Amino acid sequence: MVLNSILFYFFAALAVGSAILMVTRRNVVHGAVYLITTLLATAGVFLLLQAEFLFIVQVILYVGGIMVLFIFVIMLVNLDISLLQYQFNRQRFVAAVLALALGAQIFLAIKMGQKSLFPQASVPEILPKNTEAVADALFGHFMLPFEIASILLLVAMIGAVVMAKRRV
Amino acid sequence: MVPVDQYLWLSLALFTIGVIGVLTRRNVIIILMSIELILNAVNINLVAFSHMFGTVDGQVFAIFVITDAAAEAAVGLGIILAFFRNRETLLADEMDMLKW
Amino acid sequence: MNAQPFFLDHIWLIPMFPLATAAVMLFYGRRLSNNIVSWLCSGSVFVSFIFSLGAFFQIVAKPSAARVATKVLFEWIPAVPYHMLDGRLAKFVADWGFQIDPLSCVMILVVTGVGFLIHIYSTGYMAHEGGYYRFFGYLNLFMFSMLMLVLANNLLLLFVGWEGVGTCSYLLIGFYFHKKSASDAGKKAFIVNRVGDAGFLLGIFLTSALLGTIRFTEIGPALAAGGFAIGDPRITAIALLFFVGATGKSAQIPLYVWLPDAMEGPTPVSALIHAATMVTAGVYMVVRTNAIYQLSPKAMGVVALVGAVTALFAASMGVVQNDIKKVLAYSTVSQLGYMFLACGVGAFTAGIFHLMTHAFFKGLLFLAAGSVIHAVSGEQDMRKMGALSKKIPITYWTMLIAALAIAGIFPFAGFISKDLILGKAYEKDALLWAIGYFTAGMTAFYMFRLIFMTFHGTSRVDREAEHHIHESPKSMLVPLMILAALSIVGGWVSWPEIFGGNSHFINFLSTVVAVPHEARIEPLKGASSRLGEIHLMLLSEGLVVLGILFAWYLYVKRTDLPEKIAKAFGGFYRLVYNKYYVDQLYDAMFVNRAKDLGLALGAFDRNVIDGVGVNGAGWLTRFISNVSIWWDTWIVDGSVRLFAYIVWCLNIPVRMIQDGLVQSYMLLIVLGLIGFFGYYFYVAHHAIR
Amino acid sequence: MRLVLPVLYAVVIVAVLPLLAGYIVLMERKVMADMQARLGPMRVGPHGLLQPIADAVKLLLKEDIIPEKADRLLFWLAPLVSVTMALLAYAALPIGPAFQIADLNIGLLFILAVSSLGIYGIVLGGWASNSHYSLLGALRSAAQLVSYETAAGLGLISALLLAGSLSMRDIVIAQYDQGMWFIFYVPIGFFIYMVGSIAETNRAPFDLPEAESELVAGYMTEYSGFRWSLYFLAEYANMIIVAGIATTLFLGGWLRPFASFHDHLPGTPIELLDALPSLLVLGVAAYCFFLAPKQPVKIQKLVMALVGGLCLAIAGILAGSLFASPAVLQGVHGAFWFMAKVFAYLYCFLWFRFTFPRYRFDQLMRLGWRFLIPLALVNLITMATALLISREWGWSLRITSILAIVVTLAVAMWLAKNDQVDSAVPVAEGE
Repeated sequence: MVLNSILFYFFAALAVGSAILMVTRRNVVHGAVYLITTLLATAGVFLLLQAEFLFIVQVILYVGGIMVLFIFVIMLVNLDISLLQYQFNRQRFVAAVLALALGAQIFLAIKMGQKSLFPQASVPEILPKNTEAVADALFGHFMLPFEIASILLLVAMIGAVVMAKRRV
Repeated sequence: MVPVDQYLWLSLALFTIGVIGVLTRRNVIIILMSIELILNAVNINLVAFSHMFGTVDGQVFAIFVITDAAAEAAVGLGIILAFFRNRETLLADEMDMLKW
Repeated sequence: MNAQPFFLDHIWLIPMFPLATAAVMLFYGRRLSNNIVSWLCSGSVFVSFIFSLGAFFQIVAKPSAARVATKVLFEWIPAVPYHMLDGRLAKFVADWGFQIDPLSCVMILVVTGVGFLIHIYSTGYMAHEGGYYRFFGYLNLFMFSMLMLVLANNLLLLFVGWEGVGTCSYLLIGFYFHKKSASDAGKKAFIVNRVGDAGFLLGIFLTSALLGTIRFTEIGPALAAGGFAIGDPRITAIALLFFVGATGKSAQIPLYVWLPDAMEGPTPVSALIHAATMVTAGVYMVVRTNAIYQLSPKAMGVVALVGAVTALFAASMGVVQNDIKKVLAYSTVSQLGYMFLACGVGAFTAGIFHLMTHAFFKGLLFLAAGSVIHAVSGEQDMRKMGALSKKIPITYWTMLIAALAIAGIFPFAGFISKDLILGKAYEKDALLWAIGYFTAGMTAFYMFRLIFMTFHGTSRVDREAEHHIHESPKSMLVPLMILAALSIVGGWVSWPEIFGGNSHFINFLSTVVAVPHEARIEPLKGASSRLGEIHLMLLSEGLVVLGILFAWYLYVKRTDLPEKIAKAFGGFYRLVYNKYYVDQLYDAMFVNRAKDLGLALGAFDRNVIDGVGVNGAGWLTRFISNVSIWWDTWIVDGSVRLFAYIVWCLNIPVRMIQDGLVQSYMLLIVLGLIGFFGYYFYVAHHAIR
Repeated sequence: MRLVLPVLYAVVIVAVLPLLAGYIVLMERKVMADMQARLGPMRVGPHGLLQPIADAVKLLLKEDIIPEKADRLLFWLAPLVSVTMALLAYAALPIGPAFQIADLNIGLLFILAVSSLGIYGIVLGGWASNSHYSLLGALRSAAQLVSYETAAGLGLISALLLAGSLSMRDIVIAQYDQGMWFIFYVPIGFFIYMVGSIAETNRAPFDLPEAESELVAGYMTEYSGFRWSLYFLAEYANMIIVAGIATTLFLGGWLRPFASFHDHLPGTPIELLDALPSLLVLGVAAYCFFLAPKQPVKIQKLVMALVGGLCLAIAGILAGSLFASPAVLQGVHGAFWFMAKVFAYLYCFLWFRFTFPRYRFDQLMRLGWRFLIPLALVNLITMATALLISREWGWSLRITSILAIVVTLAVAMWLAKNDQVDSAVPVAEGE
């Protein structure tokens, strides 16, 4: 149990730290690498939450798929110019303040609801075998959304192909 | 055992960072990545709650979220590529052609 | 028409060969090598020559009454009805038709024959010039036009050829267009010709208005049908108008001034166009229309007088010229004068006869002169020549033959034709004879002046030119020899009866000359006149020999005398030497006046028409448009802009939000979220309480 | 105890793997030499048996160059990433029933996921070394891996259907229960996975990312010395991984041939087929001893004899385990059979490498997207149908699977025919 919480805080620190770095890096590739780190850390968190399947999906899909796509695109568009430009736009201060305000509000909301909403650590110790459970849910109860998601993916694929073509 | 609210703080932090990134960075790719970060924070929430209630629905939703993230990334990057080919720039505040 | 023999049926091909090659030259010549060019051009002319020979023989084969054949290719201007002067309705028809009879037969023989020789000559002479293909293209174009001229069966088509040769002469005189003098000479020739052409054109109009036809074959009958009396003023008018054209083309007073300048062109051109063929077009035209001339003695008289005076006048100028080609040019003018003299005294055939012989020896003279110039590397001033007879013998001998021929030494060609003319002139009028007689003497004098200055005496050639004096290449010498032979025997085709000959040539031509004419060429009536003819010949021979001797004395024996004489008759010499200031006179009288007129018109155009009319209208338009612009700008647009501005002012806040930047939209979203949460907290707060 | 053993295994693997890689290289060179009628390395050790060690020493002593304009952080990180991911995958690989670090119930997915992360090593390395060759190589390999992972994964799933589990151990056991290796049910799936795995490990004929003749060494151009050898190690580790996956899913993992066919020696628990490995290794040992005296140099004689002794020892272990408890026997023999199959699979790799010419990149992509993936999908569907039929109507799976194979083959023909239509060189639109 101690190991669990140690690991959690390790992953959390890793995720937050590299997220901050990701937002602040000048070089986009570095940013991508830090984002990957964040995602991996999050995957670790998933693992701690006994969501192995989601962990795998996170690693294969997010890290192994989407982020590869990102890095691919980053390498296709040249960076040398953007390295020399300002990295933050004109509204950065206002934006930061507002974002922090929003964060504070959410914080407040959680705080207010904490007592009533989350009974401390009420976790059923024995969970069903995760992968099978997820599969049952996906192909049983969530069949329709699943298919819709697949259609969404198809549309996205076609859209991406059309847009990335040289001459549309 | 880690209490649920810890996960929420984590996701809140990630979410805020993501929002800051989306609002302040000029580079479109980094903006997209920040959006991924936000989605990720949401996922943490979903999984945490699903773990709390001992059901997998949250994870299923997380999977859907990841699917959407994939779609969004594909289309977004496609747009970025096309845009870069035409305008030779990656800066969000130079993409104001809608205005005219 | 009834079937003609082959060559008579295909006379129309004769001009076409040169035309074809001309087209080839002018379109593709640049890509062809000089060899191909010379072969093509000379070859085409040669083919034409063959056809001409064929036509000639087939004409001769016919009975002398039926020696005329016409070939109409197509109707050029189909029948256009119009009213003649006497109100009768006539149809104006100009067909693309060719007519061959003894006259045109002689002409095409001369043109193609001499032309062919000159082509051969040119291949040698122009070998090292630029624009080889251009030269030959023009040359063949000229051949085409000349052949059209002499083969035309109506005045209008003849006029086409007439203008064509004019154009080619302009092009060829200005062949060295980079030399200003050359291009000026070309322009001068063209413009002076315009004057004559205007007259000719008027004559054609008058003809068609009066006779209702312009076909040569129909002019005679039309005259007969019209029943015009001898000396009918209208006929005289036509004849004089035609003669104006002739003076222009054939360089007679007053329009002779262009010919001397025309010597700026390459020598073969001078030989072909300005000695042998083109300049004789006037004579040909007069002879062709002799039916009209014979109806107006006045016109004939004018022709004769002008011819005689021109002959004398030009000869006198030729005496003092130093440029070898200028001398030949003036002698050409005076020989042409002879021809017109012949026509004027009614000896049309004699004129043509002299035309032919003159083509031979004058062409030869020019070619030889060209060979001389070639030898002394481009020098044309006789004062810088001399003692060339040993260095270029062939040129020397051929030129000598030509000189004898033109001087009229028995039995060279020139003798026969010229004495024929003098005889007729004597019959007609003693004064005319005297002029021609004296001119013959002068001719002999200046020709041999030329020979002696060029070939005898001491060499006055520049040192550097001295070294490479050389005989010309074969391609130039062969034509010289052939022409030399022709200028010896050329005259014998019409050997006078008094030497036991029978003038074949004259008889051959006589069918052309209209019948009702008292001055037919035939053995002079009666022994006395025959004796007279002998006397005339002896007289002229004597004078000629005298002239030659005089030339020898002055330019070989006592070379110092000419200057003395020039000194002695200073004023007169200068007058003659400057060609009687005719050019200056023309400048003063016509050219400058024309310029002034042009300037005046220009000034009028600028000030009155442009100034008042155009610019005034323009100014008015601009003024009106300015007003409307003001209205448009300040009232129409102004109102529009006003509304636009109002809208613009109204939507400033909206626009500040809609800045098109994604991130600011996101910012607004966040703002909205914050507001929403704030409201939520507010409500929750109150709910809790 | 349940923590010690895995750590021990991990240490063993990490320790042994480089050596193994080195010897695979030696094997590669030997096979190449054999196929090209040459001898290959003969000097270092008898028949070059010590060549890998020499190579390793050379590599480690080489100068380690970092280009001037390189992105130092990533340049340093990239090789580590790739080698780490390669090694991480071994965690779930069951080398024998006993010899497995962790039996995750998502083992296969885990391996796939981790090995898919290996891309980052390549891509980041190629980008970080800031050279065109490297970048091109990186892009190519990224595209290639992403494309062929799909095909290979689909190929695997056809076998997963049969196994009904993601845990490697359960998969092998399923094959034991059904009494047949899955390769016989889904040969096409196996074929697809083989092609895909060759592409994933950047081996010839799909070695475009490091095509020596085009991009000097692809993403490794700028690397040298130790970092380079890390990449090298990663590549060979990956080869072993894919071989292990194939072995586990299609070739019955650690099972011996005819595993479910038991013929006990009368009165003993010993089975004849289990004696086979020990006899085999014994033969090898004998051969070594027979060769030893023929070696030219004394040291080589010695080494050869040592190798013989090693084989003899292994044979002894194998033979001894016959008489030990079934668990031990399973463990030892399982490891033996597993390695044997892995090496057989790898031998095919080398075989292809020296027999097939290299693909052009567009041909590679066309093969992947237009042929393999559709084929894999069709194969999956037909296999699923076959399974369904055999479940619902009780037909024998062998029949239905054969039918499925026939159908799939027909579709494969059709695909191949259509693919021939436009195999022309594409219009160069620039990279």
